[in-house]
Amino acid sequence: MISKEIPASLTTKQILELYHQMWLIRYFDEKVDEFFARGAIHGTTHLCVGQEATAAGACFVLAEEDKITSTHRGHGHCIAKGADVNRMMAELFAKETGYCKGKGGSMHIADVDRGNLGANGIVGGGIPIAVGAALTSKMKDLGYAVLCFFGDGAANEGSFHEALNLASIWKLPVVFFCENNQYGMSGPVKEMVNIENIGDRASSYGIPGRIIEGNDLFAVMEATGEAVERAKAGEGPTLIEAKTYRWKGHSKSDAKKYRTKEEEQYWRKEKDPIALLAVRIINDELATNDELEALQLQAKKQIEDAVEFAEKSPAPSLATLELDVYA
Amino acid sequence: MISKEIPASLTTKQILELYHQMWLIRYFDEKVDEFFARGAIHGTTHLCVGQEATAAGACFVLAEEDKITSTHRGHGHCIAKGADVNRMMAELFAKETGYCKGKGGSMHIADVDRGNLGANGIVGGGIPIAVGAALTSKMKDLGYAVLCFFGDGAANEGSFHEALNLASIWKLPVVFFCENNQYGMSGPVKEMVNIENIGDRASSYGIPGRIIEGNDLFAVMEATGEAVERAKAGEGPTLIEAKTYRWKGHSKSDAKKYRTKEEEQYWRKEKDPIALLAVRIINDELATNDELEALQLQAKKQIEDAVEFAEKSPAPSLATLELDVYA
Amino acid sequence: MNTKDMTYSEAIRDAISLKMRTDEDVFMLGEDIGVYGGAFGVSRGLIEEFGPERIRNTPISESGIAGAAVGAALTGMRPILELQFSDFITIATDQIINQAAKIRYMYGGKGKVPMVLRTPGGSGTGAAAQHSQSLEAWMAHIPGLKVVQPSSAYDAKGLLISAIEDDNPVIFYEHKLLYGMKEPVPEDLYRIPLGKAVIKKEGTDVTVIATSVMVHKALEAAKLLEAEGIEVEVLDPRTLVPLDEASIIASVSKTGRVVIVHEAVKRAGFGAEIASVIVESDAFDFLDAPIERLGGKAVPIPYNPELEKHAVPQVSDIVEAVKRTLQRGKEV
Amino acid sequence: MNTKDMTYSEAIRDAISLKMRTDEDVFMLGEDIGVYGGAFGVSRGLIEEFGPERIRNTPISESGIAGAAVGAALTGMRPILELQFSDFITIATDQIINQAAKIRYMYGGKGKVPMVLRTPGGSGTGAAAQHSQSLEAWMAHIPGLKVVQPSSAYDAKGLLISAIEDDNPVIFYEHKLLYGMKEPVPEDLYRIPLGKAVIKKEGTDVTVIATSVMVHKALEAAKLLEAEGIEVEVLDPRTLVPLDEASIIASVSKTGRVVIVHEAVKRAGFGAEIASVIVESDAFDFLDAPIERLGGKAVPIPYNPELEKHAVPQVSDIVEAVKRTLQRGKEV
Ligand SMILES: Cc1ncc(C[n+]2csc(CCOP(=O)(O)OP(=O)(O)O)c2C)c(N)n1
Ligand SMILES: Cc1ncc(C[n+]2csc(CCOP(=O)(O)OP(=O)(O)O)c2C)c(N)n1
Ligand SMILES: [Mg+2]
Ligand SMILES: [Mg+2]
Repeated sequence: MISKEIPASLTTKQILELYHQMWLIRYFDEKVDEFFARGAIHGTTHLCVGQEATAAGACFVLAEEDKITSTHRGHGHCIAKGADVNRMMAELFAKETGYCKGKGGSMHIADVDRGNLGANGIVGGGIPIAVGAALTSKMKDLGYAVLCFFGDGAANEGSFHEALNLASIWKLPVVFFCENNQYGMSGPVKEMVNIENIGDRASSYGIPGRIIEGNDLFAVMEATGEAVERAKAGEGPTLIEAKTYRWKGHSKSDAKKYRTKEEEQYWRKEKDPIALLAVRIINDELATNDELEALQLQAKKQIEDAVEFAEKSPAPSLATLELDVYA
Repeated sequence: MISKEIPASLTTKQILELYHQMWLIRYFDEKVDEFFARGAIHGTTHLCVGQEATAAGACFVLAEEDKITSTHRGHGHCIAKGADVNRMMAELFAKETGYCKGKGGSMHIADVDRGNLGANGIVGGGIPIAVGAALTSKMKDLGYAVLCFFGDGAANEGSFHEALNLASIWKLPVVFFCENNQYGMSGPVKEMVNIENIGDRASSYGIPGRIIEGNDLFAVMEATGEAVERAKAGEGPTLIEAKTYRWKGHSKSDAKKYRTKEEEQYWRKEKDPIALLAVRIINDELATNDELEALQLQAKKQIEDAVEFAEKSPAPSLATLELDVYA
Repeated sequence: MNTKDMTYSEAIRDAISLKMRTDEDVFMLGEDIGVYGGAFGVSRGLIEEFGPERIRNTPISESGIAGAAVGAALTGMRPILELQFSDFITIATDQIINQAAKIRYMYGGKGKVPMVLRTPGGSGTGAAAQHSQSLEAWMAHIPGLKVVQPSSAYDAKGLLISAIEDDNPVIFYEHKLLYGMKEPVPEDLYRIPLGKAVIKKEGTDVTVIATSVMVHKALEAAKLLEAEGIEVEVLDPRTLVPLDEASIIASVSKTGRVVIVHEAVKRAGFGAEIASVIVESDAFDFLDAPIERLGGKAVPIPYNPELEKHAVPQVSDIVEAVKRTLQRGKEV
Repeated sequence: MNTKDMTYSEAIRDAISLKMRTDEDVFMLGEDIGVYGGAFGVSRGLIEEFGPERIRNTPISESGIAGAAVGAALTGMRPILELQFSDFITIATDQIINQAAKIRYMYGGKGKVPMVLRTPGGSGTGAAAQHSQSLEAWMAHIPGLKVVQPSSAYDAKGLLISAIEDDNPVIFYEHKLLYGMKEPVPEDLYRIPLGKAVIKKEGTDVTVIATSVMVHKALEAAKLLEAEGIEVEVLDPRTLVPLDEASIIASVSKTGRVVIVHEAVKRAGFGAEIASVIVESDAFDFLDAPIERLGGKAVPIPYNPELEKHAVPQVSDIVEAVKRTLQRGKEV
């Protein structure tokens, strides 16, 4: 597989920024994995290594005022929507400087002011929330769109159905973005639905459905861009299904008995979204291997700095325990 | 409109029984309406006058061991599945001789032993229950199918989505029968979904979808018969959407502001399911007008008897209040 | 302020209109709230005044519309969500208790969810088991929610205005049997603070703490008992969260005897919380008799009207409980 | 009977296997219960023994699978439904409380719904607000449900077997922190009746009524207090519905002092019900001090481990409460 042609509207600078961002996402989650294994991060976490193109590509087409809703597997979305990796890492380290002051952890990172309406610990829980955020945009004529991430597994929750129907009849500016990474925890999408593509469910709501290569950054950008435009033009929602794969286990302690090593290798070797982008960049002579490596190293360094920031940050004081239950 | 050809397999006796049954359903609900207006029946009730063909046609193709799940608008389903109108009426009169000993009322009539797993006060609540009943059939190899009634409004509940997906991936012997009577309470289906046919939602689950004239008894029988056969053959569920219309208001006290008199008249005049059947019977010379009238009168009498039975029946004693919370 | 005779239902509608006229961010969503006027007629006329954008009729999708309210609230609106029967909270529970109630805390104090969920609870209409529950104790158990249960038109209007102006998710329990009850209500906008109980009748012998429709039964019982020379104080907490513990403790400390009565099932009902708050407080030392707690029987609400009536406390039950507590007090 | 050291988790699995081997109608359904072995590994190995028909992996559709369990139970099966976290009951609430709990009553005593909903509750694993709740009080409030909360491997096995054999819907609350706890457990099938409390430690000075993981904290507290000469009786109700009121009242009547402790939020938690049952009973007259009730703070469970720990009662809180009640007793 080779990635799509680069859209003419993109500058080299933007492409290299995206390349850097995808590494930032990958290193962030690799680092979390490492600290988790060591017991330095507790609780639970869900890593998006291997899925960097969906987060980076879909969020790239958003304006700053656009909003996203994210999932339990949300670090990538968060970074791509412009979050500070220091504060993200600090949150995972349960520190006061974290996005949630240490109260939320991996599954609840949010940055409401910057339009990240939050990860969600409830599979499918964010989908109707995205609809509500889009309703605000429409009712107040704010012009923003909402990008709603969810997984293949979430597409079997009732909330998916209710939310898509609502958004469609109200013609709301929302893009439903399904990251189909082939499994909902251990449940293979092939066994959990009896159709080929989740994107085809769009027809139940009278909205367009797109099925795309989720590991191809430019395919993601193109489909999402079009959907966001449609949304902002008042033409209503779109359902996008992006085929991708999670490299790691579902969360901590996953023996991955539900899939084969061969399958994992195929996705890692043939469909690594970062490698695909690198090949395209080199082919198109937008940067040298050395330049790409420098971006990669820069990302690595940023994550190491984030860890340092997190480690040095203070823990929240016990006095905060009962704060912020009410506004 | 004229109804479909009569299937060759049907005997005249069966057809006349169906004609009689449709009148029984209609008179039952007309009588309930009357007593409700008088205050002799309390609580709430939802009448299926005008929708007799779906109940009668769909249940006709069932064997005795097949099961149904019903809805808040369930008197017709119940009668068509063989319930005793005396005990039904007694239930509405809140009497001890009622199906639920006066504890359930209109929205909870059930006859589990005879395969009526119950009406349901929760819109969409019965759909996953039907799936479970079909699962029993499959796991115990009992050979029965489950006919699951629900409305157009219920098709927007998450339970619809989850249940159809489950039934499909497990290839369960269940038929999802949507009575699209154009409104969910005051919500016009045209505004509440952005698609032409609810039956088209079948494609989201990889199952067949049928869209039929719900006021044409033979169309209902044919589609349901085929779906039940499919179910019993182990080929999984079918979604049937039957277009019909409720003549009465949604429940007690409905000013029906959400629809026009013309629309009501159209359905009453042009699409009365009983009249359509009568025309076919007369055209095919299966009975005379007098014979049909006799059947109608017989039904009327039965309902009057049911009222008498109900009125004469004792109320449940206060001692039953705390009985039957647990098995 | 000018007052006008208003039903409970009209008072609620009035609160909504007054707020919607002055605050563009306030809007309503729910099933059949448009031309139908809502299952209990509360929103009648509102779509004519405010149009279908702000009186937003929804499909039958409780979890979807609750989530839409959460998302709208989180981004700057002040939605009023109507659920036709409070039993249907069971379909929207995730959105209400995992999302709305927790978002601000989970996010470390960022974001807020100023929404009101209005919904009628209670039995007495023959609607049977799935349309007659009183599950306010559930909501009161969830940190992050506020829970309101007005028992009169006056309270309903003032509390609803406060609820709409509150920056947190508020569960506003109406009662089907109260919709038609009338009393003089100020025509202007006024507020009753959340967390302030009211003494509906003063008395010295025993405190009856009652909520929602039971307030009226308690007042009836008080009248009957007055004839026997027993002075009952009737206290209505009005909001369960925040709970006005101070007023409860003050009244109980004064009378030394308590009967708590709600319609919800007694087992694990909110009455248990009130009883516990009392015995944990300094009022314990003033108690001259064990607390009497009345609540619904441990049964689903039956359809038959006589059975239905007996599934929840009646005036006579309150009268007897008051007498028991006075009697018991004497023995000790 | 031969016993074997089993973890709580193994004891649960053992109960399931034993029943599945002898009763064809028993089967499991839930998310990831197949080769994955369940979110907490409880069903590990079961699919290998019983196959994918009877260890039925489901899509992520809590309301659908709960409804499927109800329908299967109503037609003759005995489903064991696993929800990965008890917080997800919020998505299946209608099926559990409007359908499963009420069907038999609504239908006038026809039909039954013999299903077990197994699900882990509680905090302590850093899973934060949406994966750490303790909502057993909700279920205990609903007529028609039974509610079980085993605190040990032995209890878990015996109670689960009774739950599976029960003809009613049973909500079986496991606790994440207990899964790894070991004790000797009989290898054969045995039953602990639903509705029977157990005295986990005898004592004479004060009764600590504790549930689930708090039983262990109470036992630790008892040990510390023993060193100071205070004899604590630790009582574990084991099932909230039916509640063994007789055992509770007997113990309290003996000691005259009570501390109630659960992890669930204190406000409107089940502890309030227990406290109320005590003060309404004859034990009231034996009370030498006000009841101490400990429960979670009114906050969503935070992620930070220190905050998380302090959101729910600790051993030291129990020790202090016991001392307060002893102190208070003396003053009076
Ligand atoms: C309502 C709910 N059910 C189950 C879970 C447990 N759980 C967390 S993530 C997950 C899998 C989700 O699958 P998918 O939507 O495909 O997202 P992915 O993890 O593959 O990114 C499950 C079952 C949950 N958190 N919430
Ligand atoms: C979960 C739920 N939401 C709302 C209601 C109130 N309600 C009862 S029937 C009804 C309309 C149902 O529409 P549809 O499914 O089309 O059935 P119909 O009444 O048209 O037969 C509504 C909104 C309910 N009973 N349950
Ligand atoms: Mg997935
Ligand atoms: Mg309809």
